[in-house]
Amino acid sequence: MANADCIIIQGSNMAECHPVGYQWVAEAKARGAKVIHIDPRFTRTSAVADKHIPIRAGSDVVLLGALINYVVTHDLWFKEYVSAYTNAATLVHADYRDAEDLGGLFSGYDPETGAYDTASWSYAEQGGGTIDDAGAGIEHGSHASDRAAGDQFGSGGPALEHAQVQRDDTLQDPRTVFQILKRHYARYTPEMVQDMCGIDVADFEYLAHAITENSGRERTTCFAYAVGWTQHSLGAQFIRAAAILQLLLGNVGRPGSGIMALRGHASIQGSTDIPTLFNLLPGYLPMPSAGRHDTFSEYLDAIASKKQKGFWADADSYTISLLKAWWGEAATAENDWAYDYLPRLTGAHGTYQTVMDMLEDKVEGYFLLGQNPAVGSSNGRMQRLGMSHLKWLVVRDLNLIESATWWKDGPEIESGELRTEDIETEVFFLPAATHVEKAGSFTQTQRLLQWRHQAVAPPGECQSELQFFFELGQRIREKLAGSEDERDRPLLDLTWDYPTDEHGEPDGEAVLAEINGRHLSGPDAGKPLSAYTELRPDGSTSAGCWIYTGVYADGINHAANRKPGQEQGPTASEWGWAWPANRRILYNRASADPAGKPWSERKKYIWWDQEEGRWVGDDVPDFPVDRAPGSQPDPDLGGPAALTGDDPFIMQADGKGWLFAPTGVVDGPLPTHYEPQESPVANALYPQQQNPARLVYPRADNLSAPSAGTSGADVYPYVFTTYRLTEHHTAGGMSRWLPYLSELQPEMFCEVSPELAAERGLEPYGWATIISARSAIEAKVLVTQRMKPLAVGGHTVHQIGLPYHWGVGADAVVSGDAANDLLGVTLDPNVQIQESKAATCDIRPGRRPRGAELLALVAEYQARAGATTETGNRLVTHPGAESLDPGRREDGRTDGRPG
Amino acid sequence: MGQLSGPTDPAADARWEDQQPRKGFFTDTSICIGCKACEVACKEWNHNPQDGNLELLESSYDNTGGLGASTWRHVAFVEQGQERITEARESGRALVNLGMPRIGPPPTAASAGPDLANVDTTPPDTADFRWLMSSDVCKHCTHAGCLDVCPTGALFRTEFGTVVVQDDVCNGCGTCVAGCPFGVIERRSDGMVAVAAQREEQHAKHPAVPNVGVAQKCTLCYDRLVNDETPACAKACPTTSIKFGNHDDMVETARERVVSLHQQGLTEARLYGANELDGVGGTGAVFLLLDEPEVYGLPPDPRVPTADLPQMYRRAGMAVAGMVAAAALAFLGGRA
Amino acid sequence: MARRSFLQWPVVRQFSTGDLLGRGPAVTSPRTREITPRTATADRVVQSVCPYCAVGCGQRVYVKDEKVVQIEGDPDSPISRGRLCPKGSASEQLVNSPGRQTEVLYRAPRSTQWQHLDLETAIDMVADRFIETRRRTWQQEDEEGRLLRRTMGIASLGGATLDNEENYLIKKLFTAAGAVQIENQARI
Amino acid sequence: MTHSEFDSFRPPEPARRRRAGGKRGTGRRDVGDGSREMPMVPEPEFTSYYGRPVVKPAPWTEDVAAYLFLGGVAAGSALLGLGGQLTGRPTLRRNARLSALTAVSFGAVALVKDLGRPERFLNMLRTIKLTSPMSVGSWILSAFSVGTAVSAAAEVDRMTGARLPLGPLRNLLQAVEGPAGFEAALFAGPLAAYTAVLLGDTATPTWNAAHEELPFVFVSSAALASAGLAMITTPVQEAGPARKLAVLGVMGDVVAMRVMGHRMDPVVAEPLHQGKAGVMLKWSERLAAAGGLGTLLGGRNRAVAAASGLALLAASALTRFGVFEAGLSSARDPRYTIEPQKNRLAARRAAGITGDSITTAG
Repeated sequence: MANADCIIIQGSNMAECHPVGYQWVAEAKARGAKVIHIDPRFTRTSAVADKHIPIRAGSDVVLLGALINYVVTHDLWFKEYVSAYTNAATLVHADYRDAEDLGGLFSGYDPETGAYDTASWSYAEQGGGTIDDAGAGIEHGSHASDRAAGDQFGSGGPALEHAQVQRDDTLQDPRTVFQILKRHYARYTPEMVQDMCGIDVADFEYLAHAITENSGRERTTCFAYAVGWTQHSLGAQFIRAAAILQLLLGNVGRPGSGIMALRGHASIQGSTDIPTLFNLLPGYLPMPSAGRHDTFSEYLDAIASKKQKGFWADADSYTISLLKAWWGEAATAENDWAYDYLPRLTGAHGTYQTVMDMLEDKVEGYFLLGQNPAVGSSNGRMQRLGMSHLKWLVVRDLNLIESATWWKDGPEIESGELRTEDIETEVFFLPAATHVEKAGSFTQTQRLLQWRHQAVAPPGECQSELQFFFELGQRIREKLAGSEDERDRPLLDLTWDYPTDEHGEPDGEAVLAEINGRHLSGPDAGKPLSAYTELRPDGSTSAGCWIYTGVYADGINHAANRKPGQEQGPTASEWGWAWPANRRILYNRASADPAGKPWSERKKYIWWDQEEGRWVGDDVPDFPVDRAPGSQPDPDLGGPAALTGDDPFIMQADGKGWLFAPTGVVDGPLPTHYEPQESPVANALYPQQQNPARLVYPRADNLSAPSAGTSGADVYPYVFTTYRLTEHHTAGGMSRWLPYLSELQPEMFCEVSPELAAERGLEPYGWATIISARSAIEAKVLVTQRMKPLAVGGHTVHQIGLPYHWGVGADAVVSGDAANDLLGVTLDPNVQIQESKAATCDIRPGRRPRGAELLALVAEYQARAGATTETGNRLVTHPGAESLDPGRREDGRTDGRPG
Repeated sequence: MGQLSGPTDPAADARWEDQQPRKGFFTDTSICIGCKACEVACKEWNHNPQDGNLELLESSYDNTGGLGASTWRHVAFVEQGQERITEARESGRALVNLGMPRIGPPPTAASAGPDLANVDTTPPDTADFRWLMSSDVCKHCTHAGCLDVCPTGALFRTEFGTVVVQDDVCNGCGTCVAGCPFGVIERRSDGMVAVAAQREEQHAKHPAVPNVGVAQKCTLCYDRLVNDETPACAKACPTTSIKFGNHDDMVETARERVVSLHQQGLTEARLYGANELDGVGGTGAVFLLLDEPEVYGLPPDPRVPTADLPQMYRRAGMAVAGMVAAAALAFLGGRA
Repeated sequence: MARRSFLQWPVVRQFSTGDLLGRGPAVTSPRTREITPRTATADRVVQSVCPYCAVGCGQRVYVKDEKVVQIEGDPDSPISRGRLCPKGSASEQLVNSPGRQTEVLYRAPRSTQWQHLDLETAIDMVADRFIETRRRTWQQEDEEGRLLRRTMGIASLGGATLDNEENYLIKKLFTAAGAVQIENQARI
Repeated sequence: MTHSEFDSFRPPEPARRRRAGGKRGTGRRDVGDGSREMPMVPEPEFTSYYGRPVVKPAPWTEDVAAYLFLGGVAAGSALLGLGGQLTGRPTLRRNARLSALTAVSFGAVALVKDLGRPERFLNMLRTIKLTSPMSVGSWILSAFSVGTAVSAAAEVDRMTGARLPLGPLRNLLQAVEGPAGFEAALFAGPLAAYTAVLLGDTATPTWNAAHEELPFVFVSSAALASAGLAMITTPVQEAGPARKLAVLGVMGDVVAMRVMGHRMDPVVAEPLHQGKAGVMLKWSERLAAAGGLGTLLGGRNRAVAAASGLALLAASALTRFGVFEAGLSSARDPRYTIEPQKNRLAARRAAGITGDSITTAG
């Protein structure tokens, strides 16, 4: 990032949320790079940027689309890069219809299920047919929410049957990706940006100039985003839009380029790589789904075709090695490597679905591991009421967080909805160890694993998660020992034997070694693997997470590598270990031109050394190291062997960067602007108001406010957006208990513009009550010019900022109302992340009422708005869509769950 | 005897034999992101207690208020509109046009400084709004008011030229508090704050507040300096807004930085404390500000009171003489 | 002794050191002259990583008498170069916070109070409940006879602040037990 | 203010707690600088950081003001005592010596009580710091106290008919009594004046601005107070010098106060005329004048003399408390720090002195 010439921070408040990471931006700025911050609020990031451009929350695709349009129409794209490294020249299926033609829907939309059949988005095959999503046929007819496509942007792209595509290198064919893209974004103009985002044309021009002048051979622009993009009903598409722009400008795989995700938790990357997520197995392998992955071969075919290009083609090796790591001797070729020990999904089983299941008494036991959903999750009331339906709850944390104490001092006790004496839930609070009281690795946001050594033993009865789960597993296995029950086999056959120290703490390095994997047979039996390319699909290797293979190469814990940064080059490859293969920039083959030469001396990174016959440079090449630039291997080879010398995107099925996503994104091959679930603005681009593929949950406890153009929209006239402050950490479990952090931001507040304060009679630093269709909270009022009313679509849109760190409880040093209580649950269909960055509300002076009167206030607003479970939950709002979708149900019923 | 005012080397003035190069901070507020890491790192290192009543202080994101006995680094937050930005730019330009003599050898770039008369008042990317952040700290003055008025020798000048309170000596007379022209040093009260009743038990668990009743302020991490370590705040600062080093280098760096900002048209940039001819003989902690000092809560023309002490003693002498004379007169008038 | 302490009287030292105004060496106390940072007196220094956000800043943990006495940035880290944000700087307080809960607590159904439970008992109770719930809520097949092999009665949330090794064991154990509703902050 | 029908269910709004020590600004006058957040406040006449003080007031309670007063009484009494000693006025001598000891004892207690760590009061004699009026004052006070204590002890011994258990020390006491009276008187003037330097040598705006005249105010105040006390305690026959001293003190006090007020920057002088301090100083002048007139016109009448003495004592106390209070309030309001400093900086610049500003362009 420090190498960038221009840095666009959008959807992130980097200086506040990642102050230490911001040093690299500061350094780039000191070297002359331009830093532009695009955000609804003027934040501490804006304060040190060259320019702040206020934007209406949730309108980012309009802006990014307009930038794409600007680049294309002004002919500013990086021609050699785009033609060689992206799928711009690839032809798309003849049946494809764009959102431009269908009023905001793409071809293949099934209103019955609220989901797309993506067949018509696929590439045209060389023979004239189409290339299917491998195994995609089975998917037809499944419900939208039944498909958790998963966060696969961590590694590779989704599967294609093979990679023999039709191309038109002149890019003139109207079916080329380039022409489709050009048409799709033609109406995303600066004027549209002004109208939808509230950004005036001059500011847009400034931004467009800054980006395009700082892209090309000599210069690069970098984007940084965070949850400001992901937490939307079309979050994945925000990132896709930026990726398209960056690919067009040649800003991927090069120094100072790319799209940097700024993540908020120490190991949030690690917990996706080795997922505590329902839909994934370690290394982005999917969890098997009933109906799609009933047999092992179905499962493997669905991940990747052997005939496609790139490293995903070897998914069988990765999967079998994982099953060997887990079930050892019990995993044999005969039993498909114990594939049937894996439980099956039947839909989305994400945290919000789980909470709704709790409310229906389907869930009995719940573990909270360093997480505080009573404060940190959307629709907090639903979370707390859900927990009150549990039989038992285990909370493991450092402090007595609100999720452990809601039964005696939660907001529902105060409002009278719950009575402590009536709550049946058993609650176990188990004190956890802090980061210095256990050894282990975190994976940071740039995929770097760093080992932490244990400094001291945990105090009192505190325990690490490692020890707790090891002991729990042992205890369960002891209790089940001798069981003849077939369903207990996976537990009893599990490899669950780790060396422990005198306190009973398992050796983290032994676990890391298992994750890394080892040879199980042959001359090297027992030895650690050194690279995932050594994994074999014959049971001779094991690896708990294939992308981490190599972290324990030669029996050395490379995550603990600590050669001081000042003694190394800029990539600092001897500090920690980055997956895959200790590579610091992914797809870095793209830093050289098709002939293998650096695009420019200034941006030199990886290049082809003709004499040595290999790729060399500052980093580990992300490419077969001896594949010459001009190589044209037989495409039928499949896998890595099929990559041509200029296919830098080695994890994509065709080796190219995807401007157009023929598969893998469930809500459209091209990012398209839809309004948030709740919006005071009508979608000026399409008759379709919201993302038609979003996941909605029409429930009385999850009502949505009416959007622009429907009656009652004026009841919740303002947009609010939630965010973090530097001084606190998420739901506060690690900050509100610390006096030094609490004193810095002691009270919940809301940020409003002077104009809104005047409009609603809000007094500076007095109290205000904020009411959404779900709840009402109170906050102190910060009246500040940092909040700017935006002129959008001919009227003024006021935005209200709400930090979400506070919660109602008695144990923390500071407490307050939780902003997340205001939010509803509406999810992005790709990754099932909720929309918490934009919703609507009303604000009024004074504190909120207490007790039952609080519920009455919320109900009074709901009644005034006419909000019912149907409000805002019609998936298709485009009136013309009727004719396209004869099967559409009258009630627009779109619940993710059938019946 | 040491000097009471004017340029001097303070450690030499205090007769240190093993004198070290004078240490200081340069706080460049133009790159401060207001994260307050300095405040926390300082409290962690010095075990300073929590400060304040845990409520919003009605000053943007600043909830610790100012420097005090338990807050030795303090980040100020100032929100300004376009009018004020223009004024700041103008006042900065006026400063340049004063043709202030530079002290010591001019910095390399400064001698070839830009002709600011021709610089556009509206530099690129002018905002109609800005949010200033600035981390304040003890100035470690060349002529330290607090030190000179301290009756016990609790406050002393270190071999690094910094000013430090010895907790074990101070008897809390409070004279230094009034002696500081920057309002930095403060006597620590119980250090605890009024807390909600339900938290009393929890607060009872807190370790006892150290050094109650004793004057407290930044020590420039004297205990770290003796071990050649960087002060906690400067070490933590994510963007190097707080720089630490030899005072001469700090002043030099500050001068270069202000020149570079002027060249970008940011005439509002100015230095604070870099002039050894000022009322305190220059400060050990130098700042780059983007507006008038009082905007950040700094005095615009501080003068160490001790500079006038000889005069005060003379006047007091005259008064004493007058009093004795009056008494004599009263008695000499003969028996009544 | 008395003689030595008289010579140590700062007034005497003011004259003996030439620091007549009593500003410097004349007035230092014995404690001041012996001052040493606790980073220097620590028994050991352990390299660690900040537990808050995902930047992954390096930390050095100073331990004295088996207590963490200071946590500060690790200048060797190429990621953070020794710097920390306010949260990272407060890590020591996270570890030693007086508000931290270090005992097991248990709340029985309908109870209004916590009670203390010893750790062994607590883990045993959780294991029993785990097994019981798993049996009670087991789903072997779906209505079309396809294999499910799972329980929907046990769920988990958390992991983004945990170690890779911990997440690995969690995922491994829960998956083997057939619990699929395993989630973390990545989706919140 | 009622905002909604649900207001009655709102919890009561707790009264705002202000932190002790005045971390927070009192006035809102400045708000437009750091504070675009408060658009409804009138434009400022000067800028500051949210109205917060720039300098900190000394953490002194009124004990210190009491000490200023008592120290003055003691100092003046010691002079009267010496005068009585030299001019053969035994009653005056005795009463003055006892007054001096009493006043200085209470004063010292007040001073120690005001320390943050009273148990460390002896550290005051740890150094001799000429730059520290507090240090110098501590030595003065100590020296003064020795002479005062000895001479007063002799008086007490005499009053009790030599019944103090002194043994062989009695002779010694009687021998040093006279020199002790001299010694105390020698330090009396400095004791009365150093407190003015103590206040003047601070960054507290009104005190600092008063540093030229404050010594005169304080010695005058000491003189009139001690004289007033002597007029109360001592029969008119022996109190003649006290009456003269009182009149001289009143003249000095009134003149010095006036001069002081005039020579100060008008802004910094404000606290002397406003609020509690203003009231006290106004009454101080009135009482001083009344006491002076009373002394002049009816000083030979015991009752009038006593009443005048009381008025003078009150006047002196009010002077000390008033000046004390004015200083503290000047420190609490940033205006008194910022405006005069800006003015003097501008004046210097206007005079062509541009090299001594703390703010520089490079």
